[in-house]
Amino acid sequence: MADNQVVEPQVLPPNPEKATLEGRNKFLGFWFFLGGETVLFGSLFGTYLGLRTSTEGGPGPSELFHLDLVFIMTMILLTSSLTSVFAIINMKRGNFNKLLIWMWATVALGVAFLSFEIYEFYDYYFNYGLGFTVSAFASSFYTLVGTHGAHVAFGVGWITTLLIRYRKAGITLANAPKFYTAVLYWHFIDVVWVFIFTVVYLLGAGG
Amino acid sequence: MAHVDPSAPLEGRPSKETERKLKRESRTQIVSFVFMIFITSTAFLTIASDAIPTGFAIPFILLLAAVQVVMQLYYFMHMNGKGTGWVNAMIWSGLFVAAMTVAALMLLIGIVKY
Amino acid sequence: MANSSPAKKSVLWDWLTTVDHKKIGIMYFLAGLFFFAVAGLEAILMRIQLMFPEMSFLGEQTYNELLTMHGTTMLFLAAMPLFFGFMNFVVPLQIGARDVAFPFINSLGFWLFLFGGIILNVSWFTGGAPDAAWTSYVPLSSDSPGHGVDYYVMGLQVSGAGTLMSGINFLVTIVNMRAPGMSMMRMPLFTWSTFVTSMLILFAFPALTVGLLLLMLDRIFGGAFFDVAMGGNVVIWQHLFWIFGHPEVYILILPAFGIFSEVISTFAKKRLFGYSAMVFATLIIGFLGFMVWAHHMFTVGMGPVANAIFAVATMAIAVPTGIKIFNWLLTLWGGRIRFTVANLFALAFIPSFVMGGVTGVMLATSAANYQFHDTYFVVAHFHYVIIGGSVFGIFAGTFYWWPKMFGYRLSEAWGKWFFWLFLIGFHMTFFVQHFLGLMGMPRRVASYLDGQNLNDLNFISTMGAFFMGTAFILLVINVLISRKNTENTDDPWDGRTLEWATTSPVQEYNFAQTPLVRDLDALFYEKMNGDGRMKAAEPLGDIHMPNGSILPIFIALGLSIASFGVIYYSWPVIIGGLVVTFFTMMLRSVIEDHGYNIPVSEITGEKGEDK
Amino acid sequence: MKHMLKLLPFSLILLLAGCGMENLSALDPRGPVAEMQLSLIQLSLYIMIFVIVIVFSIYAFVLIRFRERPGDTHIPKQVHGNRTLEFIWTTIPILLLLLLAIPNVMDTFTLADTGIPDEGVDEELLDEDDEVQDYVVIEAHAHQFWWEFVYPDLGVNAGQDMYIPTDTRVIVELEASDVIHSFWVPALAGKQDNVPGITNDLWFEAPEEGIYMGKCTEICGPSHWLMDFKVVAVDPDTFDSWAETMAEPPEDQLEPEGEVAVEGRDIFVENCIACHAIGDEGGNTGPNFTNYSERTVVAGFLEYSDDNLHDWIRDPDSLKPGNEMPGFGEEAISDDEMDALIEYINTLSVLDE
Repeated sequence: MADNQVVEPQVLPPNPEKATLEGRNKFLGFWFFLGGETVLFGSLFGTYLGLRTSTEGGPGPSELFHLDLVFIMTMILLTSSLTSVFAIINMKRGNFNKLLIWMWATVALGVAFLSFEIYEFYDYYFNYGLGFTVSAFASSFYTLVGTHGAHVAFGVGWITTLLIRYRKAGITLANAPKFYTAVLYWHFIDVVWVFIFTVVYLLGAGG
Repeated sequence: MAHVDPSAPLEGRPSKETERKLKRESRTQIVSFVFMIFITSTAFLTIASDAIPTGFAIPFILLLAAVQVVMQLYYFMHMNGKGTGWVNAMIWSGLFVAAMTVAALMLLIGIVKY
Repeated sequence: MANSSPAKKSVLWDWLTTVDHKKIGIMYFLAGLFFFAVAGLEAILMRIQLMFPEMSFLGEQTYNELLTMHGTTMLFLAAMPLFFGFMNFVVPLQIGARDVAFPFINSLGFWLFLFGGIILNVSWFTGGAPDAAWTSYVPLSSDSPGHGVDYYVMGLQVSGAGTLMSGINFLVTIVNMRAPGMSMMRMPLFTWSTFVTSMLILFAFPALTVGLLLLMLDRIFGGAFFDVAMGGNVVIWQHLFWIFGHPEVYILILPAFGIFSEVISTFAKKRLFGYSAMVFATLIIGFLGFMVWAHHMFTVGMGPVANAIFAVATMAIAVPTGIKIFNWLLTLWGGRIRFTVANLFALAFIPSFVMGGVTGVMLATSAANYQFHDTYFVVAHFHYVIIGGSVFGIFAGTFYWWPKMFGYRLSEAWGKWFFWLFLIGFHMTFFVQHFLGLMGMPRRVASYLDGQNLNDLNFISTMGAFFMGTAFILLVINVLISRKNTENTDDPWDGRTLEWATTSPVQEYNFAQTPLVRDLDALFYEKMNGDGRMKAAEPLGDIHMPNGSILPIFIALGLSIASFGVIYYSWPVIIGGLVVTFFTMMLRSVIEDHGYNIPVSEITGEKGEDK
Repeated sequence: MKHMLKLLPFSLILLLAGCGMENLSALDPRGPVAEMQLSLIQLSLYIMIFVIVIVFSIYAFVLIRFRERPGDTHIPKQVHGNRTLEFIWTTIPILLLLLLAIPNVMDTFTLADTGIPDEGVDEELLDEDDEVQDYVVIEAHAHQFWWEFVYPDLGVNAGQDMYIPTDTRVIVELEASDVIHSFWVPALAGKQDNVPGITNDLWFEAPEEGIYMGKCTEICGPSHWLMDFKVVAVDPDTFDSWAETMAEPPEDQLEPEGEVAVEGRDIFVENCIACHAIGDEGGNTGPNFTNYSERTVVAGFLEYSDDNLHDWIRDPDSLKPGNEMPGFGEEAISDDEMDALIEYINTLSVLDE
C-alpha cells in the first residue's frame, strides 16, 4: 500500500466483497454452489452409511479408527476456520497485511490437516490392509473422506494462488470477493468435516 | 454507478460504525470458536469414554454436530446477515435434499423392507 | 452492423471466444438441434427393427446401444440444451439485463456440455456405444464389457458439470440482474420456470455426479460399491440415479410450461390467468419433484410403507399440474386466439399433456404399477409427457422466438404442415404403446415373438415414427427456405414481454438504456398505458461489457482429455488433461480482465440508424 | 378445431374390453392378484376419463368460441385471476386423488403380505378348521437369460417351466445370480424385480389350469427379449406327482432303454450334465433337464423340435446372443451322436401322459 495517501481519511465500504455487482454475483453464486455441494456430500454420506457394515471380512471401523488422531485433525480444521474468519475481519478493516498473515495461517493449517490425512490413509493401507478394493466399506470410506480431502487440497491450492497473485495488490474491489468466496469454501469444508468426524469416526468407533 | 477502477487498492479506514460492528463480530466469533471446541471435545469424550450408553450417545453426538454446523453457518459464514434470504433458501433446500438422500440410502436399499 | 469489441476478429474466433449470452444461446440451440436429429434417427432405426416380429434389421447388441444412446442423447444432449438455448437467449432480455451474471462460466458451461456430448458419441466409433439403457442400472452397467459404459460415465460427468454451472448462472442472473421495477412477481413465467429449473439442476445434478463417480470407481478403479460379492448394494445406484433422474424430468418440463405460458398469453392477447397461482404451482412442482423419485422403484423391493408413501406423494403432483392446465384454459377463455404455429403447438400440448398426466397418475398407483412397470405403457407415458410437453414446448419456442434469435420469421405455411404431420405421427406412435404394454410387451426389448397379438400395434407405432421423421425434415426445410422473411421481426407477434422491446437481431448490449418495468407484461403495459416503448431507468451512458475468452474451450478440452484417460485407464493422460484444465483455471484467476466500455457515441449512432 | 383426441377415451374403453393374447395380457386377468390390479387400473382410468372429459370440453369450447375472427381487433379484457375458480380446481383433484389413493394403499399392503411372515403362517391363510391352507414356496432364480425354479420344501429344481398347483397360494421368492431381472406373469400378477444381493417376494393364485406366459421385464443384456418362461398350472394331485418325480426321477431317465438312447445318455453325461442336472445329478449352471421333453419351447422361445434342438446345441450364441451355453460343433458331437442325444433328451419326462 502506498504510504503517501494516508493524509485523507477515506471511508472503506463496510463489505468490500459486495460493493460491486460482480462481487454480489460471486457471493450469491458461490453460496448456491455450496447448496449443490451439500447434496453431493449428502449422497456420499448416504452411500457410506448404506455400506458401512459391509466389511466382508476386511478391517472395519472399530479396529481402524484412532480417535485421538482424528480429534487432532478436527481441532486443526476448526482452528483454520477461525484464522480465515480473522482474515476476513481484517479485510473489512482495510488491513491487508494481517489479511495475508491470517490467510497464510489458514493454508498452513490446511496443509497440516492434509498431512495427517495422508498419514492416516497410509496407515490403514499398509498396516491394516484396507485397500480401496477390499470391501464396499473400504470403497465408500475412501471415497467419502477422500472427496473431502480433495476439497481441502483444492482449497489450499486456490488460496495459495490468490495469496501469491495478490501479494502486493492491496485490498481491491476485484480481489475482495475472491478472498471472501475462498473463505466461504473453507468454512464449508469444515462443516463437512464436522459431519465426517461425527458420522464416520465417532459412530464408527463407538456405534 | 461511478466507474471505479476495480484493481486499485482501497484506501482508508472503515467507518466508526463498521469498526464497532467488526469488534463485536470478532468477539462473537472467538466465543463461538471456543464453544465449537467444547462441543467437539464433548462429542469425542462421549464416545471415547465408554461410560455413556450407545443408545444415548449416538443421538447426542448427532445433535452436537447439528448445533456446530448451524453455528458455523450463522456465525462464521454470516448466513444471518442482511440480504441472505436466497442463501438461506438454497442452503436449507440443499440440506433437505441431502437428508432425504441419506435417509433413503440408509433405509430403502432393499435389505430390510419397510 | 458495427461490432464493438476492441479488435476485430474472424467470425469463427468470435464464436469460439464469445461470452455473449445470445451467441451462447444460439450455439446451445443449434447443438441441441443436431443431437435431436441424431437421437431421432436412432429412434427411427429402433422402430424399423420393431416394425415386424422377430426382425433382424439390427442385432440385439446394436439395438441395446441405440436405445441407450437415444434416451441419453434426447435428455442430456437434445432437450436440455434446446431449453438452455432459449433460457440463455431470452431470460436476460426478459428481465432487462445486459448480460448474465457470469458470462465466462456461461461459456464454460456450453463448451463442457458440447465436449461431453462429443465424448458420449465418440463411443460409436471406438467399439460400441453404452448398452445398459439410459438408467444404466448396475450390475448390468458395471459389468458391461468394452468401453461403452465408460463413455457414458465420462460424457455425462463432463456435460453434467457444464449444466450445473449454467444452472447457478441462471439463478444468480435472475436474483441479481433484474431491471428496476422487475420484482420477482413481475417476472415473465418463462423466467420463473428457468429459475425453478435451475434450482432443480443445482440440487439434482450432484446426486448424478456422485452416482457416476461411484460407477466410474467400480468399473475402472476396482471399487466395490455395486459388487454384491464384496458387500456392495445395487439399489444405491437406483436411488442416486432417480434422486437426480426424477427432478431431471421436471427440468425438462418446467421450461416448456414457461414457454406455453408466454405463447398462450401472447396469442390469446390476454394476461396470464392466475399468475401468482402459476408461480406457486411451479415452485410446488419443483419441490415435490424431489420427494417422489422412488416411484421409479416400486418393484425393487423397498417394502409397502415406502411404496405407499411415494405413491401418494406422486399423486399430489397432479394437483399443481392441474392448476396450471386450468389456468391456461382460462387464459384462453375470453381471449382472441390466433392459430400461429407457435400457438398450435401450445394448444396441442394441452390435450397431449393431459393424456400423459393421467397415465402418470395411473403409474403412481403402486399396486397397479406392478403391472405397468418397465412395459411399453411406461414408454407411452413418458413420451406423452416428454414429446407432448417438452418437445412441443421446444417447437412452440422455436417458432415464437426464431425471429428474435435469427432475425427472420419461419414460414407459417410450412410450419403448419410440420405441425400436423408431427402431431398425428406422435399420437400414432405412442397411443398404441399403452396397450402394447398391458398386453405383455416389456420395454427395452430388441424384438418380440410372433403370435402374441403384438404385431399390428407395433406396425402402427412404426408408421407414426415415420410421420414424425418426415415432419422434422419439413422443419429443416422451413429453416432453410424462410431466410428472406426478414421484415417485421422486432415484435412480430405483438409481444407482451421485454424481449420484444429490442431490435432483431438484438444488439450486443441488449438495451441501450436499462428499461424501467412498471407491471407484469412490461411491454404490453407500455403499449396500453404508455407510448408503446419502454421507459428508461437510467440516463444514456457508456456500457460496460465483458471481454471474450478462449479459456473455456481449453478448460473443457483438458477435462475431455482427462476423461479419455479415465476411459482407457492411462494415468499420464488423466494427469495431462487435468493439468491443462487447472492451469487454464489458474490463468483465468490470475489474469484480471475488467472488460471494455462501449462509448455513448457508438450506441446513439446505431440507435439513429435503426429507429 | 376438431381434435381426434376427443375420441380417445371412448376407444380406450372399447379396447380395454378385451385384447391381447390369452394368458399373456394383463387386460385379461386369470387370477385374483391380476384381477385386483386390473380393477385398480380401471378405477384410475374412470377417474382419469372424468378429468379428461372436463378438460377437453372446456378446451373445445374455448377454441371454438374465442378464436380470432377476420377483422376482429379488440383487445380482450386483461383478467388477473379468480379465487373461487382456483380454489375449486385445487380441491376437486385432491378429492379425486384420495379416491384412488386409499384403495391403492390397501392393495399395496395386501400384495406385500405373502401370508408367511418369519414365524409360522398368517391367520388369514387358516380356514375354519384352523388348518393351514395350502401354499407352495418357489424360489425363482433369474439368470442371463433363463429361469431356475427351486421348490425348497419339495427338493425340486426345475428350469424354465414353473409348475404350480391350482387354487393354491404360490409364494415366489425372487433372486438373481448375475444382473437385475424382473419376474412378470401379466395374466396372474404384476412384477417384482430379481435383484442380486436381496430377496424379494410376491404371491399369486391361479384358479384355472393352463399355461401362463411369463417375461423378464428389466433389461438384462442382449437377449433380454428372449428371456421368457411359463407358469404351468395343474391340479394339485398332478402337481404332487410331478414334484415327486422331479425330486426323484424314474430310473429309466439315467438308465434308458434302447440302444440309441443309451448312446445319447452317454453323450449327455459326457457333455451336458455338468451344467444341466437330471434330478439332483449334475450341475445347475443351466436349466434342469429332468422334464425337458415336456417343454413346449427350446431355449425359452424356439418351437420344440428336433431341428431346433440341433441348431441350438450347435450354436446357441447365434440364436440367443450373450447366453452362457457353449456351442457344440461337429468335432465335439458328430451328427450321429447328435441324433442320439436328441432322442435321449426326448425321453426326459416326468408326467405320464
